[in-house]
Amino acid sequence: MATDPGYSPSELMVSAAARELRDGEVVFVGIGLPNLACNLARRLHAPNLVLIYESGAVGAVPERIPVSIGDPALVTNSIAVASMSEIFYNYLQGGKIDVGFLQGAQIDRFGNLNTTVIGDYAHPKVRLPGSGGACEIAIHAKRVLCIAAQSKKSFPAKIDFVTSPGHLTGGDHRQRLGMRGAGPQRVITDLALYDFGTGETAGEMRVTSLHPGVTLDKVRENLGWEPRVAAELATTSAPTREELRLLRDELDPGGLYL
Amino acid sequence: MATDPGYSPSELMVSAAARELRDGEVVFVGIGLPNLACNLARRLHAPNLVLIYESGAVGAVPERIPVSIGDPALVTNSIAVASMSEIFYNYLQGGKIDVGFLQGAQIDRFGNLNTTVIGDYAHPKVRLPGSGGACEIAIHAKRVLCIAAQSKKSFPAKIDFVTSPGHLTGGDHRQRLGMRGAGPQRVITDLALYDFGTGETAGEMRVTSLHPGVTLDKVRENLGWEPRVAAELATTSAPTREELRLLRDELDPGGLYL
Amino acid sequence: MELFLNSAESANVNPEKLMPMADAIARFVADGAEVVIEGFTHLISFAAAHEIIRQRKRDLTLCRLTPDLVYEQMIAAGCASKLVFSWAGNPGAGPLYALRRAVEQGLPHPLELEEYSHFGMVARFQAGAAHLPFLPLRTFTGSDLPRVNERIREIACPYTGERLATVPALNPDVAIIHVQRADTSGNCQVWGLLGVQKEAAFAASKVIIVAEEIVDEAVIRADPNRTLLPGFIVSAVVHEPWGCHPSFAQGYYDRDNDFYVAWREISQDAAKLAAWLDEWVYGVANRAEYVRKMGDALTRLTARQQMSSGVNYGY
Amino acid sequence: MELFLNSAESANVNPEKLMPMADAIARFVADGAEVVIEGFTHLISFAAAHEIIRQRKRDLTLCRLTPDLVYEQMIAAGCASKLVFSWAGNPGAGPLYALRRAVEQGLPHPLELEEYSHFGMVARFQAGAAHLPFLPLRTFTGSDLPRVNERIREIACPYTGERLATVPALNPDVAIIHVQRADTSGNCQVWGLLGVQKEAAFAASKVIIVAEEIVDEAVIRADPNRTLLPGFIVSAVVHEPWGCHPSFAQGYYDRDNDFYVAWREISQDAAKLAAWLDEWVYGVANRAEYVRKMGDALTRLTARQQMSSGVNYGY
Repeated sequence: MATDPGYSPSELMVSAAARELRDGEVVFVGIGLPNLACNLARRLHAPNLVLIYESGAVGAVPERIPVSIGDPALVTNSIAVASMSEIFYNYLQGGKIDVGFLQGAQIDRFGNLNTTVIGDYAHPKVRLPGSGGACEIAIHAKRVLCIAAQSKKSFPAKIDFVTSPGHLTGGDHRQRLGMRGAGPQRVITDLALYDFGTGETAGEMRVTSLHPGVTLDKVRENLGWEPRVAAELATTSAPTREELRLLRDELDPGGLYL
Repeated sequence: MATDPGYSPSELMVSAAARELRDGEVVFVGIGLPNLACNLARRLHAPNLVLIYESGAVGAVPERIPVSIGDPALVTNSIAVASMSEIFYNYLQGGKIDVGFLQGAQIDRFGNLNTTVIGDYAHPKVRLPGSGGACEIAIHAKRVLCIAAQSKKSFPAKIDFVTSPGHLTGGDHRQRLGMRGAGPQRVITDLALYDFGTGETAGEMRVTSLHPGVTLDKVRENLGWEPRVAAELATTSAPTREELRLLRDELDPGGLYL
Repeated sequence: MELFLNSAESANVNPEKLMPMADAIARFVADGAEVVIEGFTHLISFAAAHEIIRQRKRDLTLCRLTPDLVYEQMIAAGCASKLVFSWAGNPGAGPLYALRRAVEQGLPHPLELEEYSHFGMVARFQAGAAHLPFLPLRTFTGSDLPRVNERIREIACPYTGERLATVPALNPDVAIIHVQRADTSGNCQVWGLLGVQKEAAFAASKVIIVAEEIVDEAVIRADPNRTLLPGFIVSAVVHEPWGCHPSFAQGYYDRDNDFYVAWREISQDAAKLAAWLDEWVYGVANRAEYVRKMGDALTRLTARQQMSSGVNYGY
Repeated sequence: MELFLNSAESANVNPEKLMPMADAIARFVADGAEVVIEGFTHLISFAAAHEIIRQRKRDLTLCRLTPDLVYEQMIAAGCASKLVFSWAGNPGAGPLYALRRAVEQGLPHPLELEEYSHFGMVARFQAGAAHLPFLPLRTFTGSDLPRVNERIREIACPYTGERLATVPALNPDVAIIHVQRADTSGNCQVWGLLGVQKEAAFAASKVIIVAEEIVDEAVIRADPNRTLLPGFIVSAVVHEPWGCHPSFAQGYYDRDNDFYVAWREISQDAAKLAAWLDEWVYGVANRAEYVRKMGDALTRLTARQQMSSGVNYGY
């Protein structure tokens, strides 16, 4: 990352996340980068994307960038407002959500996420916010996308607490526990893209694409374990001019998240 | 019942039922005589009576006599519309209903009600409508009032099917099964009023009042068992002139139920 | 176990949801299917029921709290082999005689019954909507219903130890829901009595929405708190004004009580009922023709205006 | 077992429900009580929280999905000994530092935590509302949460045998619910985000309704499908315009995001937080005074108009 590529790591992450979304899908989305990714996809290749927020807004079309998951702009002109009981029982557990976005203070090689504590639960070094809806999103969304800036600290060999299950110990561990959702399918960091492998190493993060200018060594330096690497390693496409224009001029003109 | 008393048995039953209701109570009510009793009470001593119909209308103030439990007139100008899930889980099971009205094709001495079949369940002589909400009203309403025209057939020694539990085998049988509602407290027939006794015979129907002109023998002739009788037997007050005026001129001018 | 890796066929990119009733029934109601036409006294899709009769669907399992005239007509027409229900009467007007003939005499052919209370049926739909295999509830205690329905069971509370009744989830193949208004994606709104329609729709594999009015999506978005269902769980949208008669649609037309009362005599006599089906169901091509045949009843039943006020969704 | 023979004290014949916040808190929030102030980002009664702080209530068990600034202020003021929750952050603006000081360092005194996920909390309220001792739900599988909270348990489905998680009912002593409008009996209406307020209110022994506007009963009756709660489950009605600031009330005023962002710095420093409480809570007699102190913010936050249309309730 010697020369300025003309976009920020966040812009690249948002662009990469947006490309994971297919038109017509129903996405359970929080604020920040996932929200930007969904609204970017909606302006481009996925005009029929349905955005659902855990606060109850269904089919939200926010006129301004939402600063909270319960921003009033998510309600105005939305398709429906659901109670939180409906959101969790009928929409999420009912199997109506195609994609869930998750972030975490810690993520391990199986995509398990910690948003609860750093250190011991009873005597935490840092008390984090907790699950919110993350645990059930991780279980029920048909697939999960993770977005996180990469570092040895945030991608350790072992996380301090499993708030939200990824692939647990890998393989078909999720299915054996009866989970319908397929779990994490992609991790999008500021350095690389990952999938969760196939065959014997299924359920474990695997580098599939390096961002422009990023080396595999750089990825290794910012990971708490030796990563699996896809046979054919791609280079992540940079954000297009149109993507950058939408992000900067329309979706986050104040640069709140980018 | 030699001379015309100036009112019909139904009018007397409605008037007697209305007097059982206290101002401010929340009543789970069906159509027909219970509906008339509630609306009569609301015009007289209980202006704050809250009428709830299993269809979901809460605080209904029907402008016309409802011909179905889901009459649109129950919704217009009501306080709230609740989904049926809310009605049964939150209102009824949640313990918010003071009084429930029940009727039955058969009722036994303990106030158990049959609205399911005459004869064997698998090969019924007569297939009746079934429970509807009656079973849970019988269990959860803080107290239950029963209205029924009396005959040996409708008040048999043993009913063919217990759809809705009254006092089961009497005594504290309900409480032993964990029911919070106190069960049937009054039976109002076209001949007499009953309570459910006290002490050793608690939970069993007891004649407390004979309607004007009705003898105890007449009551016995229309009952499938030898009834218990209160020490001080009263005579039921006839409907007042004002009650009759309201019933005939305002509440059921077409004589649909009276 | 179904695994959800591909969420390909999302219902909300299908531009072809708006279709005639005949197409919706042909596509989404198969012989032998478990079918729900819900609506508690309000918003009952008689239009769908009549089309099912016309298409001579067979061996259906019909689920509904109150079979009402709508299922009685389907049973009399020979569409059903099983009924799952909680109260089977002609509301306010007596018994359902044709249903009784099926149960008591096996005419036109035997009808299996699976019987709950209203609360039991509500909990079954709610469990189905939530993809739970069961829900606990406090009812049936002391009743004979569990004796004749082995699907009513018990569970011990893991906290208090007390025993609660349970009912199993109901997940029908198709739910048919009539609404006051919908857009062409199936986003739909309802007011007045709500019944169990939301739960029934979420519980079903396919949802057919039948609407008094088809409106622009902007009408839905102007009042999102009125929305019953989002379009992405809806498979077909049918425009069918007066589609609930003799049931009612708040703000559109009143319940036709005269019809419910008259039905008593019709249903008492199998021949009369057959003649009625011949005239009003088989004898018309579709709902529009039925409505034209209603004639003066339309005027008698049309709702008077009592509009609510708007609320402010601004911020 | 409580037996329900006398239903004497029906809340809906009490003509004295309308009262100042100070009276409602004094009467219905006791030291040591289990208290719920709900509202998911929307309609959070900061007015009630501040009055609880002013009345120096102690040893409260505070239950809420998202403690948010509202509980952080109460915790910092020393009102709480226990927190039951599912997500503790400053939404969109970082951690809750004062809450962290209580958990990590026991300041101002130790705070016991009982922790669920959002779904878990929602199910707890729903079970409480329905007078069920528990509800089953599909979550927590593979998570460490059940390891640190023994109230998260399991049950076997009586139909399929599969194991489901359970949470116990939550039945708080009092629920405080802010609404857009209520009548003096407590019949109240809400639009925009609904959160878990209905369930929390039905689950509670006492319900305090705080309203932006007190309206005539006729306003409620003109649109019964908008009603959140019937008055007969409500014990007190408080009129408190701007009672949710810095949270919002759809159609009345916007979320004060600047405040949430500024709070980050305030909560980082115990002394600054104490000074803030001195000025904005202890330093004002009531909410009206707080609102006067808000000054220009009122103009900045006042909602613009975007009215919905009415629907026809006629028949």
